[in-house]
Amino acid sequence: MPKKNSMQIQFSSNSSNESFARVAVAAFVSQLDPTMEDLYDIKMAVSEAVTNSIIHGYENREDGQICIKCAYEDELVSIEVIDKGKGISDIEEAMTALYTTSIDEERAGLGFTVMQSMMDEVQVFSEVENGTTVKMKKSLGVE
Amino acid sequence: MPKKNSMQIQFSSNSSNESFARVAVAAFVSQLDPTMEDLYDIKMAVSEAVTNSIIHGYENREDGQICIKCAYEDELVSIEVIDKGKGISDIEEAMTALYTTSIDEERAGLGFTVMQSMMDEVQVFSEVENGTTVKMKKSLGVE
Amino acid sequence: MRIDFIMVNRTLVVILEGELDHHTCVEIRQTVDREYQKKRAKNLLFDFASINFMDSSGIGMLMGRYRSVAICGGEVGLFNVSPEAERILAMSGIHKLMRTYTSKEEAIQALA
Amino acid sequence: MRIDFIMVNRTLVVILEGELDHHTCVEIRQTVDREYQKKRAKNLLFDFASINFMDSSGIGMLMGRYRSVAICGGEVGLFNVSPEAERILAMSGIHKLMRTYTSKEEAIQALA
Ligand SMILES: Nc1ncnc2c1ncn2[C@@H]1O[C@H](COP(=O)(O)OP(=O)(O)O)[C@@H](O)[C@H]1O
Ligand SMILES: Nc1ncnc2c1ncn2[C@@H]1O[C@H](COP(=O)(O)OP(=O)(O)O)[C@@H](O)[C@H]1O
Repeated sequence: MPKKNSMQIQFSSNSSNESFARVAVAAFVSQLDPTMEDLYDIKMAVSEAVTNSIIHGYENREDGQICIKCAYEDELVSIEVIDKGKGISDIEEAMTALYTTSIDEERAGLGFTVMQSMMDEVQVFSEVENGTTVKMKKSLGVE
Repeated sequence: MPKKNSMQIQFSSNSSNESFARVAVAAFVSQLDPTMEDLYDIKMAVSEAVTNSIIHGYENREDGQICIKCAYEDELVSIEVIDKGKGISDIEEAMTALYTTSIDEERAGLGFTVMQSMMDEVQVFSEVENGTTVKMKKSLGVE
Repeated sequence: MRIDFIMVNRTLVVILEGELDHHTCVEIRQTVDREYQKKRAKNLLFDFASINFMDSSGIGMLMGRYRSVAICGGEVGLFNVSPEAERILAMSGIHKLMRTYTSKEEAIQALA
Repeated sequence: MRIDFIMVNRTLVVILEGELDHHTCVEIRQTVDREYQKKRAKNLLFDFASINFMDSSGIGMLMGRYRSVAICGGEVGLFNVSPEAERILAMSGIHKLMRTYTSKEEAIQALA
């Protein structure tokens, strides 16, 4: 098993790709032989970030592009979810639990809260009209 | 289900990514609800092309990049496997069944034969020192 | 995503099979709401036995069902919840709005 | 990839579990060759029951084992082959070099 590896996936902002994104990241991270729980955590975090890009970043338009960069070095997994959508004006407010800007969609406002609780580190970079990048890190097998 | 979708994955020429590539393509194609047999065929073809890029294109160096572009429109799946490795000088000869240039590796010389038998169409583009692109197409549910 | 229904007294039991994400929740929401109205049900009871993935979209979907069922004077319940799904349910605080039962029988009785 | 061994008479039974591709075949080749020499086995018999994927790298691996076993006067056999694996075995013409048996017992007897 390599102790260092990286991959990248790109796909259109179609909600049926949410499942594809989770499976692809999980298949890659599986090379490290993670626990089922760690793998589930990573799938949740990826699912939240990709869903946000689709619903909020691209406002459910299906012609946007989403990129996921995934790498590991020893037990440290890093994942970036990147969209070129509408961006976030107030990142701190957006990351508050239960905060959501969706009206017609049934959103719980828990996306960022889930990402933060599943991963060791979550950083959000965003520029209005220019897109959002969520960078997440997790050390496998660490409580 | 969308009847048109596309994705792209990139990864380093590390043999442990062969499995990742198969799973990622299979997860994407699964959106079309293919038969188990069609899915197995596609995984085989992808596995052969990716293995060739690793062994022959990059001669087992792990720092090469491999890109897979995958798209579907209705039931037609198209897959491109692209490397920037050493290329093939005589494509016709390379595609002959049982032909292999490997000496130390245990190769059967059947990679292209498998791709051609699993997919409806296989096209190979290559330039010496500049890499190889294998374009494959398959209509799902068609004998 | 597979969705099956059983009607027991005035409780509509929804048996979900697959992954609960934003994509599948859109479908679930429509299908469940239609059946709930058609059957003139009062309560909604979700069987989570065959849910093998769930993210916060599942929470949003459950909260949405809670709101429409509450208007009709009904309740929402869950049973057969895996430890993984339980983690995100607990995190969301949704247990204040709906109970998790240990079995279908217990749930049906409590909701009757 | 998981590789287990059982020695029956002079036949080394190799139980493979996982996917047969270029990556795993490199490992299988080394592990099987080492065990074959260590046990001074004559024949090699592969249990394919838990092989859930196989491409032409698997053919190359089998041909390689055929060559080294033939030098020692032994034979290579397969059993529990799925229809999917059978397709690529048939395509490769490898059946001229090694037989597929319907059961372990039949194989052990034939190879004895
Ligand atoms: N990729 C994104 N692009 C634009 N806005 C985003 C993005 N991700 C999150 N947001 C904003 O942050 C808010 C909170 O996100 P989140 O915590 O995931 O809750 P929810 O998705 O349920 O609304 C969203 O309602 C949205 O306004
Ligand atoms: N991506 C590639 N880059 C360079 N050479 C290649 C590539 N793919 C195939 N070839 C050449 O074509 C030959 C035949 O390939 P194939 O039919 O897959 O058999 P095998 O991989 O078993 O050798 C290889 O031995 C190699 O010389």
